[in-house]
Amino acid sequence: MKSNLIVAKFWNPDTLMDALAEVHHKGIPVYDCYTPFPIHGIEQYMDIKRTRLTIASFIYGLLGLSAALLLMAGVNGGALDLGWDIKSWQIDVGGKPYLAWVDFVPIAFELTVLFAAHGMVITFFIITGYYPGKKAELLDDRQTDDVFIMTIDADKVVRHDEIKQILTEKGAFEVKTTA
Amino acid sequence: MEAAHYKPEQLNERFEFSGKFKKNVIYLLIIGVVFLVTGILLTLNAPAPAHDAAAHGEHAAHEVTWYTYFVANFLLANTFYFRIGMGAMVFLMFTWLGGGGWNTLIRRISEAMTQYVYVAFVGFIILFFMLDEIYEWAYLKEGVDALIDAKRAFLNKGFFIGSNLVFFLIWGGFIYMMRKLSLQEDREGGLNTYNKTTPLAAGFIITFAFSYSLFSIDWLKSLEPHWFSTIYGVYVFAGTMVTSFSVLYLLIVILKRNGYLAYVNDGHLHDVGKFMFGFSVFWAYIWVSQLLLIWYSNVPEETFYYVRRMGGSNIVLGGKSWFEGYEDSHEYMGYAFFFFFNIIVNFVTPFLVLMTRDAKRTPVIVYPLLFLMLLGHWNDLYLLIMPGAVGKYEGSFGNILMQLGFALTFAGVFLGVVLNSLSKAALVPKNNPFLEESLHHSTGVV
Amino acid sequence: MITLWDSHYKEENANRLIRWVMAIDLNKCTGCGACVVACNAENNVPVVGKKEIMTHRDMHWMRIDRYYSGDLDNAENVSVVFQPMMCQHCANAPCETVCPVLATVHTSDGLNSMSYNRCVGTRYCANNCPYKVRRFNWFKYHNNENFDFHQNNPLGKLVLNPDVTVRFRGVMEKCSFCVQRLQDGKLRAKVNAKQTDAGAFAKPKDGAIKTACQQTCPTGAIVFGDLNDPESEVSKLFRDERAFTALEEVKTLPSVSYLTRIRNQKADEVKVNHAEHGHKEEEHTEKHPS
Amino acid sequence: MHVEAQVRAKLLTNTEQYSQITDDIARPIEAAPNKEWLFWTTISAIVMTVCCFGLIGYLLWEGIGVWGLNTEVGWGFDITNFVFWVGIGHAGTLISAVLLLFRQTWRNSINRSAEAMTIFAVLCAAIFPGIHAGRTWDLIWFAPIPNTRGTLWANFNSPLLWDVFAITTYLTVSLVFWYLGMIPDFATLRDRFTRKGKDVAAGIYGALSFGWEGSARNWSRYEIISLILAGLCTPLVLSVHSIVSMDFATSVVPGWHTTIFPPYFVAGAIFSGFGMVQTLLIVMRRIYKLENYITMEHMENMAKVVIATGTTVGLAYMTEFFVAWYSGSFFERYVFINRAFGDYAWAYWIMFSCNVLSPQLFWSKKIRTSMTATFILSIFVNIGMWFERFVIIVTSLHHDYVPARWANYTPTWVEFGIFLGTFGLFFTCFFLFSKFLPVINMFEVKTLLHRPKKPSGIPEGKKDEAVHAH
Repeated sequence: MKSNLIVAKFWNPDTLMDALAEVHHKGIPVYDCYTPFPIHGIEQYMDIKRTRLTIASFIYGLLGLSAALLLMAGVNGGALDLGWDIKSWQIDVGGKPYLAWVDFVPIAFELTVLFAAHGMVITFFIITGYYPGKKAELLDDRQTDDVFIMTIDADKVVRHDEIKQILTEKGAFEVKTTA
Repeated sequence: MEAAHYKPEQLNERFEFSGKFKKNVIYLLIIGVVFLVTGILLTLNAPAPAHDAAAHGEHAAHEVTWYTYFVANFLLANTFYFRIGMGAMVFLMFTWLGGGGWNTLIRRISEAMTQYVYVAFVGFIILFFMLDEIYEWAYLKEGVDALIDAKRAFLNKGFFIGSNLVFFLIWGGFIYMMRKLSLQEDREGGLNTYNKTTPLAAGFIITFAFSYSLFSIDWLKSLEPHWFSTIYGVYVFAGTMVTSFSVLYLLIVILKRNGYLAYVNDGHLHDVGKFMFGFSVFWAYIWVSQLLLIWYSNVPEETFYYVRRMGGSNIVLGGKSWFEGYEDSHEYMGYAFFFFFNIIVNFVTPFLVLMTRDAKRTPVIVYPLLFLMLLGHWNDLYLLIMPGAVGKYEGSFGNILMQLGFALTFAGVFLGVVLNSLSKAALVPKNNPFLEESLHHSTGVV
Repeated sequence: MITLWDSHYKEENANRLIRWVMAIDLNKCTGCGACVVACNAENNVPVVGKKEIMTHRDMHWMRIDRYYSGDLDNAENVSVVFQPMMCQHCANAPCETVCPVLATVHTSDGLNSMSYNRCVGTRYCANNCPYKVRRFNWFKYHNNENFDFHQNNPLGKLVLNPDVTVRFRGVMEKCSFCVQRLQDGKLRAKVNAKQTDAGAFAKPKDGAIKTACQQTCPTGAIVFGDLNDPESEVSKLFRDERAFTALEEVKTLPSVSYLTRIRNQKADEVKVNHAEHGHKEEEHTEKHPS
Repeated sequence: MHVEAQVRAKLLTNTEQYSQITDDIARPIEAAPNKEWLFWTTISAIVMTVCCFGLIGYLLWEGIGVWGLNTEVGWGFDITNFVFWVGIGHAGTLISAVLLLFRQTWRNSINRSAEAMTIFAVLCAAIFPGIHAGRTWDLIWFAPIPNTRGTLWANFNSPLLWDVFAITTYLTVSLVFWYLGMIPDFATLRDRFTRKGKDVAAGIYGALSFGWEGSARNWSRYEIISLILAGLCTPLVLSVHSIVSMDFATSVVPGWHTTIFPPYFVAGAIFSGFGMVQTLLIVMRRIYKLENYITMEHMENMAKVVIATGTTVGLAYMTEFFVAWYSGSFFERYVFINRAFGDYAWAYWIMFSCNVLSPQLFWSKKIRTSMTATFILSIFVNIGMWFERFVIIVTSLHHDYVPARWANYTPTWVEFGIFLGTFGLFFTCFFLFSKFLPVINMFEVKTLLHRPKKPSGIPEGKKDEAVHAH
């Protein structure tokens, strides 16, 4: 986490939202907020763009679908040849057509979901930088319990005292600057 | 931003069925009737198509004439618009049971849609007199077909008409009660009507589930009386819901364009869109389940149904002898196009279009899709009815015109009835306990 | 035949490929059971003992089904039809499509082949077999104290057929049309055909190969051969008007045809006779007029 | 702004503060395990070890013959138990995904334990396809791994292979969904243990929490991927039991081959899953004193879902029966007559009364709100749904096409033992979960508290507390 942040702590999400609205209205850029649970509508005050993870998920899904169809059509249709003697040829299984497209539906669907879900979650962890065992950088040891925090990058704003004043007026029970 | 911009007094608005709306409905009726009559005249003089040997085997000849097409198309049109009304009722009752409050602002439109169901009952009652024309079990004498005879206890006119009249009474009764309670709430307020609607909804859903599957067996499945499939009722139900949600979205968009429903926000549209999306996927799930299970086992007593519908797909998919030994299935080849058209229009297109959040809340995008989906589900119903009712595929101009005529005439009647009943009550149920919730409705981030 | 599947059969391959089929004349079958014994001996079918038989775990590849008709309360007065039943080697075999590991597939000569090495023993194929002709190895039957029969002692093992695998525990087995004999006959035919072009596709002469059950049948009820050869004896029997296949309505397209039993009976017995042939009759009434 | 209608019941009672929620949920984790918990966990673990692992070892050593199966009835307890457990494993994802999409907020306090139940149930289910095979050690051949044996990869036409893909996808995606939901709660526990100076616990929960700190930017992404995962899980949950049903429905066996199976199995799965959730939650809310979180409203809603799905299942039974008659097919008609009046009629009628008739009692509000009655009825649901699978599998197989090969099936003690053993496994997992993981989703329940708009400003008492805390 960045150092040199103006940190304001609140007891109540509504107070935090009031303060955010005020800060936003004054044109002061917010660095980030830390809350125990997601607060709806917070994005509009923080200029958070809608994540493109959904698009990523769609693309992963398409990948899964193509992988599934290529695998099944390749193996059952007898077109697959990976070299090293790994290849397929057509086998008569119960008189079914080699490209039994109706039978491919279930696996095609499952692999689509498998790729879309896992791909998206893995991408989420990559872009957020979370990983197992990562040490959390906390501003307050109650921020995952009942404390709502707003931070402002002290390097990007001037007149720190005035900002601190606003935050205190808006109900922050503690305002400080991290070093 | 989610919130819609409206003036408080708009919450008291009423729909007026006059001027442009009335004129358009009348135009629709006129065009429809003209098409219908021209279509009939064209088919009247066309040479009667050859006797459909495949469907009826060595049975007594049943000649397919313009009248057969007329009855089949009548059944198609009546069922199509009936399903829209019925779907609206199911939607109302389901959301009620699920504690959904978001749809309060659009519930009067759903209510108006249900009012068409009474008209559809009349259509079905007229069809009672035409059963002989398209239902094999109705025109075949006993002793001709052993399999049909084995089902005579169910497939006979007395039971058919009797059970359907009971269904109409039950459904009509529920719809009448629902509408009455809703209007009563407007006048009286309080929680009295709210408390009464809950048992009504539960009762409706239970009786509906049982009666609707029998209804679909009666009117649609028994067109091919040798064939059977246990999922059939669910399939018809899935199509019902998609059609109904499409029409609901369409009506909201039309009314909004004409200055009504300013308080209906993107969130409401989004949720109706979600239902369209969800039920399209559900429909596809049922579609593929039925096809897959029958295709996989390849037992002739079931597959002949699909041979008729996709038998010609050997051309589409480059196969060779999909109807080996089933010589006249090439006469059904025309259906193969509609069969694949069905899944593309009713699943692939809505799936891709409605997938994103923005699309569902942008009427400009959804508007063309709605018509496409209505066409698609007309096509779906067409595939359920035609191969059984008239046999082999016949794509003459007259037939197409007749079908178009039916579709437009019924559309005119449907819109007339729905808009008329919409004008009978306030557009906003002002005493509904969920009104505030619906006014502040937001779908959240997704 | 109504089907949704594109057929794998190609007319132009008829000269090159064999399609092994069997015809069984129910008129000739006396139900003696010699074929069952022959099959056991030929194919190393384990003997499993009374206790296992009582829980329906017999391992015979062949069985003789009996259909009774007439006055069923009076055992003296029933007429019986014997139907030897073994793997029907269906062209559209329901067992094959459900096997997850491709342990049972179709060969180019029309056999429903079973590869023991590949089988993992899900028993799905046996469940999906309408004729119930697949047998599962519930235990290890050889070298096992609990099954102290011929496969558990050195002397008994001497009578095992060296051409046939002794199956291990947990795999499925079934009639193979004596595939060891078929392969042997095919190779001999190829060797005899010398190095000609046609040699690669040389077929054994009709009647040169006999399955164990056919060889043993005292009345000659079982005929085996190549259906792709229109002159073979079995082809002629397949074209016989008495020929029918078992459970035709399931559309498994079996490679075994039965020739229905005909009896000369007095007029008042005709009704009974009719019921007896119900199997075939039924197929005609149940056939789907559509 | 979110507005809540007055007529709605409160989903959170007697709770005023966010920290109170944390306290309540974290209490069982912090407390030393009590004697009752130790007793039941030990019992479960013993049952698991002896009956599940021990008997499976015996089975693998001796062969499938130690079960009561035979040539005709190739599947019995094994696949019945498999479908039973997979079915139970449906409620969790349904509650967390489908109800999330339908904005049913009552799911918030029950989703965590329902999802845990899902995962443990699917684990139990996964045992059976594994051990039912004659050669369990060769199951790797199910995997479509490139090899040099020609086309011997796997048969993509086989419903059993579809199952492998479906169950794998379902298990892993559910696991990810469950874990993702726990990450913020792990962070809460981590910070709580840090405050209390318990470094080991803080370290473990810290490692599990992935370094979560509750940044608004990540919350925004987190919420969207949760919803997308829910969107993916919804068709997934439908597909899994549909594919399981296709094990039967694709066959040509009368009584198995019927097209309604996919939706009917899904309805049955939800039904049985909710039955199990009811059973577990009634016990859990009592032991952990969670009545404020799992309120009567929750219990009633679940009862209503049980009525709805039970009636749907009943509709499917009747449809099957009717269409069997309507088909005019000799075999179809016979198999259903045999089901209701044949050798296994007792199983059929147990199934019918437990699944269709007894849930109808939930129409009465008195029964819905009585925890004793609900508990008993939920057990009935579990029994009924087990018998449903038994009836479908056994009655269809034991009398099918060829009368010469009709047979009955009697399970052996080994089959009963392994079935009991999976309950040991299930409850061991569930007890461990309820002790060491937050049984209620804290952060989602906190959003419910947010609803009643509180006056802004700092409560005075809170301010003092804050000073002391620092």
